[in-house]
Amino acid sequence: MSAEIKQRGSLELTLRRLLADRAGLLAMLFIIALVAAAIGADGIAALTGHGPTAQFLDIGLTPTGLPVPPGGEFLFGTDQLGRDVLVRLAHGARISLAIGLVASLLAAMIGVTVGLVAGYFGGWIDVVLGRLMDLVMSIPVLLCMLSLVAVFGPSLPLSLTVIVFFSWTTMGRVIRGQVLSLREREFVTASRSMGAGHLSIMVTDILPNLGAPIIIYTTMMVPTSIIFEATLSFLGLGIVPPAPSWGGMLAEAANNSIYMFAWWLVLFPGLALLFTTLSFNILGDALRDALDPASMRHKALKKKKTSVRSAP
Amino acid sequence: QDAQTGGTLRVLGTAEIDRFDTVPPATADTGSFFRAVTRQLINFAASNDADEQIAPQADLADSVPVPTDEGLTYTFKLRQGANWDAPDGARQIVAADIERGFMRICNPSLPNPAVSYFEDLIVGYAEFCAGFADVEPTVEAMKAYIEAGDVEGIETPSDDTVVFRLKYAANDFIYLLTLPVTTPAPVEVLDYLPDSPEYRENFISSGPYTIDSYTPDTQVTLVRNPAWQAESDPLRKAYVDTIEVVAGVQPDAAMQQLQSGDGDMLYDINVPPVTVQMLTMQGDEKISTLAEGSSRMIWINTVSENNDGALRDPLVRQALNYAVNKAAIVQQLGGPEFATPLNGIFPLGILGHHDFAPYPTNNNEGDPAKAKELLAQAGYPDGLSLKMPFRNAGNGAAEAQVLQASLEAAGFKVELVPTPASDFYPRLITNFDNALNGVWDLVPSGWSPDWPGGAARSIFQPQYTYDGTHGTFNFSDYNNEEANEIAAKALATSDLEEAAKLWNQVDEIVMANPPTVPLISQTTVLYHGAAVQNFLPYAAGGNGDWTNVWLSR
Amino acid sequence: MIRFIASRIGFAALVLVMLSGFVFTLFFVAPGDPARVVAGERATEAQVAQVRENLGLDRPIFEQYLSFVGRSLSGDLGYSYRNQQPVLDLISNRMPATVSLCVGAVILWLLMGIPIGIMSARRPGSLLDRLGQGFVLIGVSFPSFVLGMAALYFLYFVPRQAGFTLFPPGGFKPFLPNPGLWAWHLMLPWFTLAFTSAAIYARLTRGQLLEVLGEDYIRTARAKGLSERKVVYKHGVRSIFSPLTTQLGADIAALLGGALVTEQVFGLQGIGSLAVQSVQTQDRPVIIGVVMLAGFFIVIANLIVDFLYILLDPRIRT
Amino acid sequence: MTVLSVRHLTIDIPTGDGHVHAARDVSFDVAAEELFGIAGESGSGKSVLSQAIMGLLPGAVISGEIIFEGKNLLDLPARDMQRLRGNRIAMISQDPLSSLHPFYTVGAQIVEAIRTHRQVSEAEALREAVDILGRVGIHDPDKRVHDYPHQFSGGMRQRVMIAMAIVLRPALLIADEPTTALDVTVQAQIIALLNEMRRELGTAIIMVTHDLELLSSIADHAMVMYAGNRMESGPGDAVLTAPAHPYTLGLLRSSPSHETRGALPSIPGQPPSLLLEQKACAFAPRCAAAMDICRKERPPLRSFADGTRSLCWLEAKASDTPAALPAAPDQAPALAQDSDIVVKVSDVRLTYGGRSLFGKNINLEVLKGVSLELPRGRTLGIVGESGCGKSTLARIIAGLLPPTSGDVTIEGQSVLGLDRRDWIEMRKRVQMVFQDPFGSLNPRRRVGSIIGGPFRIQKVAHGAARKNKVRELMEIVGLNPEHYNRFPSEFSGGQRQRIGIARALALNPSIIIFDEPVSALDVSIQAQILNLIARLQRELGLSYLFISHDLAVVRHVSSEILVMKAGQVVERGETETLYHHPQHPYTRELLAAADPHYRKSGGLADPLSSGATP
Ligand SMILES: Nc1ncnc2c1ncn2[C@@H]1O[C@H](COP(=O)(O)OP(=O)(O)OP(=O)(O)O)[C@@H](O)[C@H]1O
Ligand SMILES: Nc1ncnc2c1ncn2[C@@H]1O[C@H](COP(=O)(O)OP(=O)(O)OP(=O)(O)O)[C@@H](O)[C@H]1O
Ligand SMILES: [Mg+2]
Ligand SMILES: [Mg+2]
Ligand code: NI
Repeated sequence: MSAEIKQRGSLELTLRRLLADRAGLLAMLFIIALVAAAIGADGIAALTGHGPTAQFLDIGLTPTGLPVPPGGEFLFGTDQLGRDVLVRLAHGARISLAIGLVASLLAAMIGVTVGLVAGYFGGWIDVVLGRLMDLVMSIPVLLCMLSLVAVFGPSLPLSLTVIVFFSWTTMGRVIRGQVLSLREREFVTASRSMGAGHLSIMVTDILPNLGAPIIIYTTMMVPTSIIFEATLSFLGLGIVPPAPSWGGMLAEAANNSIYMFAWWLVLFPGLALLFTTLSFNILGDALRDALDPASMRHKALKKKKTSVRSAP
Repeated sequence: QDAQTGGTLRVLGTAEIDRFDTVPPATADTGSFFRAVTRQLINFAASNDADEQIAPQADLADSVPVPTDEGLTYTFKLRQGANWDAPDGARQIVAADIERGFMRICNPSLPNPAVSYFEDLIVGYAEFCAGFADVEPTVEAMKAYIEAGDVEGIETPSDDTVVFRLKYAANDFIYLLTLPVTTPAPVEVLDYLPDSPEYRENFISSGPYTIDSYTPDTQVTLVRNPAWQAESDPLRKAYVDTIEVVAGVQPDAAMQQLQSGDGDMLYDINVPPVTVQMLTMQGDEKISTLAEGSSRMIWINTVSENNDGALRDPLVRQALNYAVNKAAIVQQLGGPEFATPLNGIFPLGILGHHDFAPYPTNNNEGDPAKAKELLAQAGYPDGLSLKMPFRNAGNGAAEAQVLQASLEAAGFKVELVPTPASDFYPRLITNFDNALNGVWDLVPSGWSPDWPGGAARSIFQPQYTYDGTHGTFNFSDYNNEEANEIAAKALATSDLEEAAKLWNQVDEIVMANPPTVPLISQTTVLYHGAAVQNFLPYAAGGNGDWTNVWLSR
Repeated sequence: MIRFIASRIGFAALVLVMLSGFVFTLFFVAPGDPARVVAGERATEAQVAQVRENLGLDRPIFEQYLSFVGRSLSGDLGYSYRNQQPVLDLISNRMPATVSLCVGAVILWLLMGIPIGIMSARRPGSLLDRLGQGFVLIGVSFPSFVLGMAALYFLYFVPRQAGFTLFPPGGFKPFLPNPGLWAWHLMLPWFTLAFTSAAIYARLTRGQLLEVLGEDYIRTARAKGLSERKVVYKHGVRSIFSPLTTQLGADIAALLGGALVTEQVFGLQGIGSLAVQSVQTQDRPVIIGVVMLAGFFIVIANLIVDFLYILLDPRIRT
Repeated sequence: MTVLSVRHLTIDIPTGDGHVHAARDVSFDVAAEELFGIAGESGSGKSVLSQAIMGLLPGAVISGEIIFEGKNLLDLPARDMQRLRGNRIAMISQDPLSSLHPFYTVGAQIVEAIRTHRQVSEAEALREAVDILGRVGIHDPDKRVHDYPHQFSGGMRQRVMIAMAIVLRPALLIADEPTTALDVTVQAQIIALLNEMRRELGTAIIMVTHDLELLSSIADHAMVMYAGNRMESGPGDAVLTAPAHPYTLGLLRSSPSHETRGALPSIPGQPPSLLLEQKACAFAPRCAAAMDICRKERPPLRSFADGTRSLCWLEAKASDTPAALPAAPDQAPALAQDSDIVVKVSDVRLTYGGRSLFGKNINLEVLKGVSLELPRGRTLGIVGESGCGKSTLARIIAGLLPPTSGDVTIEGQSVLGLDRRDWIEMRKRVQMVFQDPFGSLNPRRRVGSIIGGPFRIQKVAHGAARKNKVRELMEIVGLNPEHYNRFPSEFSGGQRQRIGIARALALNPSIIIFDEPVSALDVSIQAQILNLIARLQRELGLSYLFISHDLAVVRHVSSEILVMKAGQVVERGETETLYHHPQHPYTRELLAAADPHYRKSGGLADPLSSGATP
């Protein structure tokens, strides 16, 4: 063993690969900046002297109630109620990020649990859970959301519930597929032959091997959830005003086609949304490249297949 | 440009025309449709002149009659040549058709709320309706009841004469006769339930147009009614050949299609304020306005136990009246051209409106200091927390947020509750239990009278009187005997100036201990495509008159 | 094989029954009073009660559900509360717009997504591939309504300001008598609806094709002396049909959602806007009908996908 | 006549981690009708080399010359190369399962090959396809031509591949491990077929394999590769019987068939990474005969009288210098004499029931009444072709799978129907070592916790005590205890199998079942593991069940052998007895297939007729 190469830990390797990916790095930086902006939203509000819900009827609106374009007082202009778009954007980041992260984490948890149980036990459990996933996937999501909101009224928890309810299946299917092949692997038999029980096998043997898909798909689910929330807000089914969310801001801009005159109302939240989802998508791709051992050797050549459920 | 006939008028709407039959309750927008396919004794002219818009004119009647018998008897002569497009050919509309029309209003299957006006007024009508209510809501039973029945106060001495006898002299009776619900009914319609699919299929027109095809929820196509004779109709010119009323187009998209020439007029869509300003900025001149007597106000819940019944305290309600920034709402709606701050219950253009300010503030911008003072006086120096649901559609959210901002400045913490448009009135507000249980404290609300002009009755009665039944637009069962008495006098006098003064008193009495915060009188803004000529607002339809425009493409 | 088909159809039926139960419960257990909506905003309590009785809303929920299921089985989805028209008619009246929109969008996204994916996969790492990847990322990151707004602004509003009409701002024109007008009016909606999915298909195609191109049988094809075109198109692309079909099946549900948003933005008289409107007026039979019909289409589409899958893959077929 | 002449071929493949030097200065000639063998362990560059000749290595940096029929293929424009491919040079690859397009019928695929190079009608081409399928021994070719690849068995698919390759009568056929994925018996048929084609059509064949045995029996010329280098080349006989290079010799010695008993002289260590630059002899770190110069300078190419050439500093042939040999560990296994029976399997049957995708009931009887006995301290070998039920049997004995009927007792206690406590106890007696050293170790867990897993599950030893035990075990199986915290992926195949063995030893079992423990390993590594297994048995007095499809390996380790066919035991006996006097025809067939001498003489009666049925 004289010609031994220095061995690196897999975490270190992953990080090195991730950092070597320039786009991924940029995406990560953007997300960090965004999180900072969300946390420091009150700071931005203090800096500009404009609260997120403060209406500047005199300087923020024309006498006939039109918003004013970006300028010295309002860097990103004002909205139709004379509020500072910049400040609202920063505050909106909180809600968008919170929804994106919480929804994808919850969905991931459900997806992983269901996928793991279905894939591991197989048989009728798999059939039942598999059919359940099929069922959820055959529900016309937006229509149901529409009806739900009509019944219960819009609220953040409802949006969250709906997003989670409809997005765990992708994860569930991926995990199930992986577990189906993992459980046939001999290390599972080996564990069994040591006397390990089902729970122990699922948690200590199979789960660690799902790290890559879990991380990748959770990351990928964040932008989908953010877009989903934005779409709901756009249809007037999102969060309660005057709290700002990006989707809500865009919906307000779309309302009455005001954006055709006040382009800044759609440009800034639109870009924020685009860059955020883009960053998470790029980060997801980068993580996939870094985590997926299959892509280690032929980095440029191989990309694992994905079936992404598109956001409406 | 000279008038020209022909062409297809495309009218765009979000919802479809909700009623083909004038009897069941319909939205105000349906008035435009009824204008094209039905005629009433009295109607309005389409006009750009605000006064002319609300002046009653003879339609089926050959003239607007002067009441006799101290205002208790109205005798109408019917215009000859006004025909039904009956299945067996054109047939003159006769007096019996008028009475039949009235009889159908209180049918037990789909009655019209406007029935109460007539029960109140026409001799024997309440009795007729009480009997009708016990009839099985089937075609046969209803038909039999109508054919056998008679309303004492509606007499048909000859085919071309109708006489109405009233319980008291009502100065707005002529206005009541402009309501589409008073449309005469041909004998054939008794074979169908009101506005049933069969009714729609066998539609009998009396206007210049009739229904050619109806694709539910998608499109109604109107073509010329062969039985209609132009010389019998002074109000409708019927220039275009075909009218397509398209449903399912969202307001923004509809506005765009109007601008791009894919559509000509709007059906149930009001031009959004922002769009108006954008259009004005671009120098677009195809904007017109129409005062229908619409107003917006905040209703105050005076029956709940929230905040230990704080809102029952007149001081608190007065504080609310001081707090609100009405100018900001006007600004939101596009400025003084489109809205005016309102301080009483009767909006501009309604007999009874007067310019007074029980709770004056500078430029109507609200007076937070004064409001806080009153609040403290009432025992709430730390302000109050109030729940305010709002209608989550159109301008609702913007208005609610503006209100929230000005109320908060005066020490009211306002929690906004977005409510789907479909739920707002039917489920939340008009359900008295919700008021009693304190589900809401304040609600922004709007009201348009059932007819324009002398419509104080249609504002005061449904909103500010309580006769023991809940579920109307009097959200917290407001009632004031003093106001009621004066209102009764105002209705019974035939002297309009006298009536106006009395209504002013009513307004002042109500506002002294206000159940609402009046916000603005609103003007409806209308818009049309470039091809549309002679666009004249029609007050009872809330939009341009289809039967008087012509097209030049 | 027969058993397989039978079991798939059985499951499809089960899905529909569960869906109907779900929707029905949602609407009938939920508060809210359609009778009040039908009776009109100014109706009195007594009048509302009368309407409620006329609509049969005073019967027990379970009874209503059973009669609903019974009727649905014979293809009768009931009548609208609003205009008493058969729900099925209402939906089929709105069908042309939605079908035009969806079918066109599907074709457009396949025509965009697959070739981009193939181009990317043929030369991974090339400029073309990078452009393709960029397209993919932007595509999956854009909410479709923002895209619709952008399309309206740049392709309709800006040209109109400049004095000419590049594309109309939507509005549905029937296919006959003027297919050109139909297509012209649908251009922006198609593009809006297709964009995101095109990106997803480009990504999927690229990934799958790259994987396939690494397979042994592709080496065999090359070793036979086939031209690179033939290797990629005949041997490579043939193998990605199955995963693409699967994705297509999964996309139907999303497609309907996307159509709903697109119809709103472009003012198309489709089923989506019917649904929105029915929700606004609490016209429950119509909402239930639309949801059920959408579910039905999704289920049928997935059935077709299952069968296509068998057709496409001889390993399963024989 | 030289068909192909490769000169100083060097291949570098750029990857994310650096350049893979897959071939370094490789030269050889192949004549018409010749079978040229290329041997070497996994990763030595054999496939890369053959793909380079086909021109199927896009992105690789290739220098040197590949002269085919007078033209340098490396200079040829892509179009011309494409015209040669399939037409003049054809290829068959290792895995017939994945080398045919699953969505096209075999006929279509052959027709496509024909019509790519020749202007013939579809019908004409199909006739030719049927003809050629018939000639490679497919029954009813006119019907089967319309079947899809999945409807053929592995051996038949390989025949289809061959048919497709030879249908245009190429001058050169490159066969990259054409038989590794097949059973020994089928293997022999394919080789025989190739031989026949070569003689009949005059095709030159390059045969790539890691099976030295095989090469020595059929190759006219052979070349041995190691880490991208051509270590030795020359006439097949010479290279494989009297090798010049110590590496070749080491390989031959490590193959169990040569030493009947005792420890195998294995080559220590493992092959170098191809990412590293090589300045000296690539084999030097593992070479017992290495000299100083070996580690400093690139060795010269030496030619020997018998035509062999060797890339080595040794002047004499390795086979002639006893010093070059690693000292063979002496002792013979001390067979335990007390023969109480530890494992008793009586009439075990197993039927897999189930339903296929389309709902057909499948009742697959995998084991049809197997009985066996394993005496303490002895090794029972089990051989049989793929799918005959060996692994199933192993699982049943280990208690991981309940049999449909029959009984298994271990040290007198039945393994069936145990409750949870007894089951855990039972685990301490029987352990298993699996075929795939990659699959049987959890890639996401550290070696320490893998080996310590049994302690965790059985709740023995904690914390430091457990860690010490793990270190002990690692030392026993020859792993560096310092590597406690690594992941399995950071170990070589051989080391991984040691980890697997260490884990099996953790609970001090008395019986270990080896299910093909070395079939995934190269010979040089295989020998290390076989030696380890033998040592452990000696030192710990373990009883083994040893499963393999490789008769030579089984024969090397077992005292007694059981031959299985289609779920039944067809023959059993003491190793040597069975080997020398096989009773059952199937055993004979197996032996014949495995014996190089049988192969060379084409000993199997009719290689074309016994194709497997789908
Ligand atoms: N396309 C490629 N890109 C990068 N490296 C490669 C590629 N193909 C092969 N290699 C590397 O080249 C080396 C030689 O591989 P090759 O497949 O030729 O080995 P082999 O001798 O055929 O082994 P085996 O017996 O396992 O088939 C290996 O280290 C392999 O990882
Ligand atoms: N879970 C299962 N369900 C159904 N059939 C199975 C299952 N596992 C194995 N078989 C079948 O049982 C037979 C014997 O399998 P087994 O793995 O025991 O063979 P083997 O002799 O170990 O083969 P190999 O040498 O390929 O490992 C095969 O035909 C296989 O297809
Ligand atoms: Mg190889
Ligand atoms: Mg096996
Ligand atoms: Ni050497």
